Amino acid sequence: MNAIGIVFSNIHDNELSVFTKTRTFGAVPFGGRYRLIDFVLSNMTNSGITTVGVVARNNYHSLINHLGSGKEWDLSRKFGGLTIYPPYSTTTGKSLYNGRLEALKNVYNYIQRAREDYVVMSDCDVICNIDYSDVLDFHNRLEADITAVYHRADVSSLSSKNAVTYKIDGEYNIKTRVGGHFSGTQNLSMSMWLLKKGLLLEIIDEAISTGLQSFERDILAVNPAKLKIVGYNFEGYAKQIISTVDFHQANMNLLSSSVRSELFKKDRPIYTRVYDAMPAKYEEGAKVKNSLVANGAVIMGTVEDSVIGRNVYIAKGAKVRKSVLMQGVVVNEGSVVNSALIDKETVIRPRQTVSGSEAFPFVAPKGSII
Amino acid sequence: MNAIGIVFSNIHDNELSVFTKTRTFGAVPFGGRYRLIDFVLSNMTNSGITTVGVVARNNYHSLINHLGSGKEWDLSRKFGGLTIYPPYSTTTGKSLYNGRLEALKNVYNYIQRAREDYVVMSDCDVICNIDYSDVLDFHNRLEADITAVYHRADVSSLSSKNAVTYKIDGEYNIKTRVGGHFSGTQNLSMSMWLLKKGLLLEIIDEAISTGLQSFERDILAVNPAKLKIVGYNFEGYAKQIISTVDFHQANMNLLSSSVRSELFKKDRPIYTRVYDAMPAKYEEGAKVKNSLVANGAVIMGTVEDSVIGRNVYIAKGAKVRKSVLMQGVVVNEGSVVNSALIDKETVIRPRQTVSGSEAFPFVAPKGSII
Amino acid sequence: MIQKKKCIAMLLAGGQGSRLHVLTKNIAKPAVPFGGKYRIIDFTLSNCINSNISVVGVLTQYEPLVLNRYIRNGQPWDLDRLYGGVYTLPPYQKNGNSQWYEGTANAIYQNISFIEQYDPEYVLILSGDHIYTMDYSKMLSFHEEKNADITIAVINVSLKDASRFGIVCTEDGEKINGFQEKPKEPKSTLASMGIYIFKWEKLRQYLIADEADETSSKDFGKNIIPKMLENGENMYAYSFEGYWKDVGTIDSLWEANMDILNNDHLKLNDPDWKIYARNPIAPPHYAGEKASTENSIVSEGSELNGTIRNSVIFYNVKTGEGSEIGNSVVMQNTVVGKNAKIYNAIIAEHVTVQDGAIIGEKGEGDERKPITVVGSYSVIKSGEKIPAGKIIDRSEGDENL
Amino acid sequence: MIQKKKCIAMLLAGGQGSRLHVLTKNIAKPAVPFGGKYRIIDFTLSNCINSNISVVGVLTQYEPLVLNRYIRNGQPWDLDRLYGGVYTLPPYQKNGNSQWYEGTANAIYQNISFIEQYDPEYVLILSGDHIYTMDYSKMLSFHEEKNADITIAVINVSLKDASRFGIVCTEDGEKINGFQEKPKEPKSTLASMGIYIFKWEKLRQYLIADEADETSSKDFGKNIIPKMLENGENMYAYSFEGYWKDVGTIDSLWEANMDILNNDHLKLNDPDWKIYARNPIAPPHYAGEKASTENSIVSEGSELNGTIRNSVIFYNVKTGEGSEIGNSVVMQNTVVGKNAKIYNAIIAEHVTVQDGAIIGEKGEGDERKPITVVGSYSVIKSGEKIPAGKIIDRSEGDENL
Repeated sequence: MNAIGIVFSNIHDNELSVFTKTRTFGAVPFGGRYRLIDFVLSNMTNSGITTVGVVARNNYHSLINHLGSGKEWDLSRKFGGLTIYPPYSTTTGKSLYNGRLEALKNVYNYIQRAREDYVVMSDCDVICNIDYSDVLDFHNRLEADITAVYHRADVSSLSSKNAVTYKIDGEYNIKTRVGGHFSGTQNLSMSMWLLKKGLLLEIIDEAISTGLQSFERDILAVNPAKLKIVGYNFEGYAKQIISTVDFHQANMNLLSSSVRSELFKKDRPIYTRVYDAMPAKYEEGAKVKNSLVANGAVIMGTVEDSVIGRNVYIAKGAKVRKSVLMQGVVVNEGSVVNSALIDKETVIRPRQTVSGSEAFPFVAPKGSII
Repeated sequence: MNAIGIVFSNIHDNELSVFTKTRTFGAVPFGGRYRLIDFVLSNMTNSGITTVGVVARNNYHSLINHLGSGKEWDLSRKFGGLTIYPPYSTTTGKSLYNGRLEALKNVYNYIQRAREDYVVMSDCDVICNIDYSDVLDFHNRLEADITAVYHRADVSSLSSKNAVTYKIDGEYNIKTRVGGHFSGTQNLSMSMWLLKKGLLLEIIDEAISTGLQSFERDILAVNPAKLKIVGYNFEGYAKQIISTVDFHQANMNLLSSSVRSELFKKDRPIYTRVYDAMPAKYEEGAKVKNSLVANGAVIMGTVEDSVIGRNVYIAKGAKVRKSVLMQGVVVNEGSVVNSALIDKETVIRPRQTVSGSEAFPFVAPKGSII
Repeated sequence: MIQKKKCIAMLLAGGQGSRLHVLTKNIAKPAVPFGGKYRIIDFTLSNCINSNISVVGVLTQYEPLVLNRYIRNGQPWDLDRLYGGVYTLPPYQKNGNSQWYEGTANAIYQNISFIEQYDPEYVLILSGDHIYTMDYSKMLSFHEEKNADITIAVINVSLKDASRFGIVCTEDGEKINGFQEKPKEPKSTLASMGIYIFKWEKLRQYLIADEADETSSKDFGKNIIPKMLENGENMYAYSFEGYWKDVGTIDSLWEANMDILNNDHLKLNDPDWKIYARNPIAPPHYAGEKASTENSIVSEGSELNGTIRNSVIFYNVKTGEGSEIGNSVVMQNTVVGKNAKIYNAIIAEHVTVQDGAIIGEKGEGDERKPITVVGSYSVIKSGEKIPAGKIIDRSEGDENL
Repeated sequence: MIQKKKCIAMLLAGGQGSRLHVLTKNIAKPAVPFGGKYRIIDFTLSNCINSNISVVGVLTQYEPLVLNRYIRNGQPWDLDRLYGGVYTLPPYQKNGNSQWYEGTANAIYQNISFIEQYDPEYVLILSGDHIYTMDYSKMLSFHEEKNADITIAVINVSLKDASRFGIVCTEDGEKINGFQEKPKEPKSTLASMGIYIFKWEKLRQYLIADEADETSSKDFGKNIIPKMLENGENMYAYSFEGYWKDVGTIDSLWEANMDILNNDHLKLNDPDWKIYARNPIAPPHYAGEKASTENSIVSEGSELNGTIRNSVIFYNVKTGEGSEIGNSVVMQNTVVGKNAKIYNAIIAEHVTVQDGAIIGEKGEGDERKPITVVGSYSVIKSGEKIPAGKIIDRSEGDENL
């Protein structure tokens, strides 16, 4: 595919702040064995994009560890491949809307040097399996300047002040609406854009000279250059994560076989770092229903409607329901975990109860002892 | 070898400021095809160190590009291998003496996690080919707490305010002298230290709690914990670079066949990134004497006593003497270059003369047009 | 450029493994899947890297395609190195000379020039069909300490089993003074594990001499070791204690898989001795509303909807509602239909067991039934019943590889 | 997991290349060093990756050790991929069947299962012994456009040379209506470059049919292509313009090296079509006080102290004071002593030319002398004189490999 990829790994840090204290948004564990960034990187590599720059701002040690040389995403290349771009100088702003253009200034030379003609930009906040070459075809058919990807979604449950929606006329032209209070089914931005390399460089030049910060607010919404900006409606499964509630839901959605078959396609797999854990072990007395279980897990207790990460240990008599247990969590004998998001290496001591609800999942930060 | 490596890539940025405006000290080109960091990385890998952390502070894009996955140094490993550690939060200090301990705080967890028992720390400012396993043997034989590597060198020509020298008693114990005005042959620190992992972690803990900054000034020179600190006298070729004069000399030294045979050993080669340039081309009329010429160079003119980098082009009638031309430099027809250090991709227009002296080499920053 | 290595490993992976029947029809024995996500050779390769041996020559001959593709650049075992790493070594044509490997010793003989690139002091000879974890560096230290010409790793077996092995007799439990290849009347119960460390100089001499001997069958156990004994070389036995299993037969392969379920036997989750494998790309496995799984291991990508007991389930296996799997090994990409039953069986990759089919027989209590085997790409039809001990092969040949 | 690829390449690298004499004594022809730092196969592999073909099967048979070690994981050509990349494919034993490759078509036939892993629409057949740069993706577009069953790349040769090649006759310069294998009386001057694109489905049929034909010599040029013509398949010629050289003989190998020195012929420094190689690890080359070098290329690690004209000097070559090298190729790690003279010669790797030795003869003006060849690891003694056209081999065999 004649495009490079630019991935913004930090943009949504504030939205999952419990999990992003020690890592970037893109490095937040998801679905038992993944990190959020795996989806966008896999989508890019499966679309035939072989040059990907990941823009990082701070706390990206775990991102560096996770990505390594990019081998697992077939992005350890002699030409192109994966490059992580830390900032030249640290930017201090952390809000959603002053990130992307500033981040792009940072990779100006990288974009300029690329041989490819197009750029696909994406955040890490949407779980989906999308073929960007379809977006490029669409872009070219419509002779668009910028194509923004959206999906139809009920935004009522989203914390909508952070939502970006598109209003679309008959010709696919979009009007970007940033924030605001919408409800019902809307055209929700998937934070993915495709445009010509030269145009992107012009936009960055303009941003530098006039001090523009937000790609969505200052470029897409205002459209000062009267560009042809069109919307591409992605019709597959897509789930946005802008809060811990969404994050919990997005994990729970994986228990649906139709969601799994839309996400984990044989010919377009989701890659992630390999850890060489042994297969999951069910001991005598284990009771596991409607759950995802990653390798390395050892289960002696009861698990229902949950996502169990790598090397999680669930002792005899422990009960886990509607919860997401990240890598290395230990649930000791007789404990009960209910509607909870438990970050890596947390230990639940014997006979404890942690309980949240779908609307307010209980959240335990990394390495807690409860 | 039972040790990990920690490389400080930034410490000496100020000392070659013309070349470190756009890159870290470790990424400064050297010897026609190398970067300064290649020597320490190759030394580590040739000593059997398989886990190396490179600490970087700012402007390390070119370092990241150069090192890639570490493949060329055999450090693209599933276990260990090469990791670049950017700062968690940017430090602002840039002087020589408040860097290392602060940098080490940054990689505390990395050091702690390592399975190896020892740590070899090194800057990138010394050109040499050293076997750290000899240093480890020496360290163990003397039952030392810290071994500091030095070599005997005439420091008169060094800008000695930046020099660190050791005073040594009969038992190899050292007293560190930071700065000060010494002349004649001294025990010059090679900015390489070996110590037990646990001790290093203790030192960092101490530095964090008491606000110490300099490993040499606050730990080695003061020795508050009364450690046994010994000096290992490296007797091979070693050349410190603390100024553009040293940098010029260090390049010129490569024209000596005894220096080359001490540096570029068959069984302990110096690795660097591969660029797939064709062999150097000598055209009709080329005259090249006592010079090093890298692949990709095309020579039609006269070259004497110089180091010619990759893809350098020297036109008909051009004359280059006692100079270092980094990658991609173009010297046009009839120009004369004398005792100069010409950074990457600089163009010398036709019939120009640039001339320095050994004491004051002419310096052209990257991408200049002269 | 080549650098000197103190000790390199040569792994014999050429045999057809005909006692594994359909399981080795299209793949070499070391490439046979094992333990839910591994292949047999993973254990030996992981032992090498965990023992700090970073040059491994893998001698291949029979159906090496799957094995080659599996090993490739050696990255999963951290054996993709600038110097050394893992190499597959098929037989090849030389100037005016071309031959297949004739015996274990001949295979090494034909690769003398490969070995000499690394100028090793010691050469470790390994087989690719054993399941065990072993620190070869300890054996090497022993070998050096004894200044041995050859050290043979041995394990204590029962007297009744001894006649199936090469048996080593020793003076004091260490110094070897006798060797019997599969003896009817074993003089000791120390069985050779087929793991040898040689001084390379010595081995080289014996290989060249053996090659010149037209009557020799060019085998380590039958020729090289007896000859060394005859010549009074300095030979030592290194006693290994721990789990070790030759998985050359259907029964032993099944047993070794079952042994994983018993935590006391083979540890696959030792963080200090990881077993590496080329990992499939698949999401965590899914256990459905009707699934019930106990005393079993299950790999990623599988979707469980039936009952599983005492079994090893590989990746991307699907089991239907009402299905039952007991005391069995089900390899990757196999689909088990609704209400199908599988007992005491090994089901290879890409098998389709249609609804209601029954494979093998359930034993009562501790009764052990003969193991039933279904070869890869076979289809077991709806309602079909495969009796215990039967070996089924319904693949359609190479195009399914 | 295997993913579908539109077009994969199969590179025939099995031949002995006996016309290169000592240069291929211990290595396959595609592994012969060329152009100061390359090996012959670098050109074809670089063409593949530059043409966006990311699966390359390299069929090896004769002395593949050096070639295998050179190619390894394919990283220098960016051919170390999650899916695909470069694979060496030696012949192997199948269940109850083992044979060496018998002809070019048989070699592909034996690897049908390798090809089918990628489910390709097209298969590109390449040789490993040609020096050229070519964009196969353009040929593939042509092939698709014409909906051809086979497209043969052709190059215009002189009528006198035509009888050395497979000659293609066309209706209109494109549609093939005749084929002559090395004809005495060529009907055209369009020579086949040994580069074919087939529809895989079609090729598969012909391979299977050809294999069943006991009278066939199982060769593309002799059997497959004539048969396709006979059956009236849709066959096209794709005209290539540019530098292309078969380096199967000493003379042509020498000429191709000399052609590098002429900038108009073969471009090795095109940033848009890089030629990749596994690079030696060596510092820049050093030209000493007494060195004089013109119209030559010199690789890294060399140390020059003599005079060099119109020559190709590989890496880590050392030349002594007073030495002269003219119109010659000197391969890596060779040492040329003081006052030694080398004219119109190919000196292989690791040769020692002692002080004052003379190899070959200097021609007067444009006079062309027969090429002298010195095989690897040979020693030419002090004062010795090797006459023009002589081929020397004084290596001591395998241990020097």
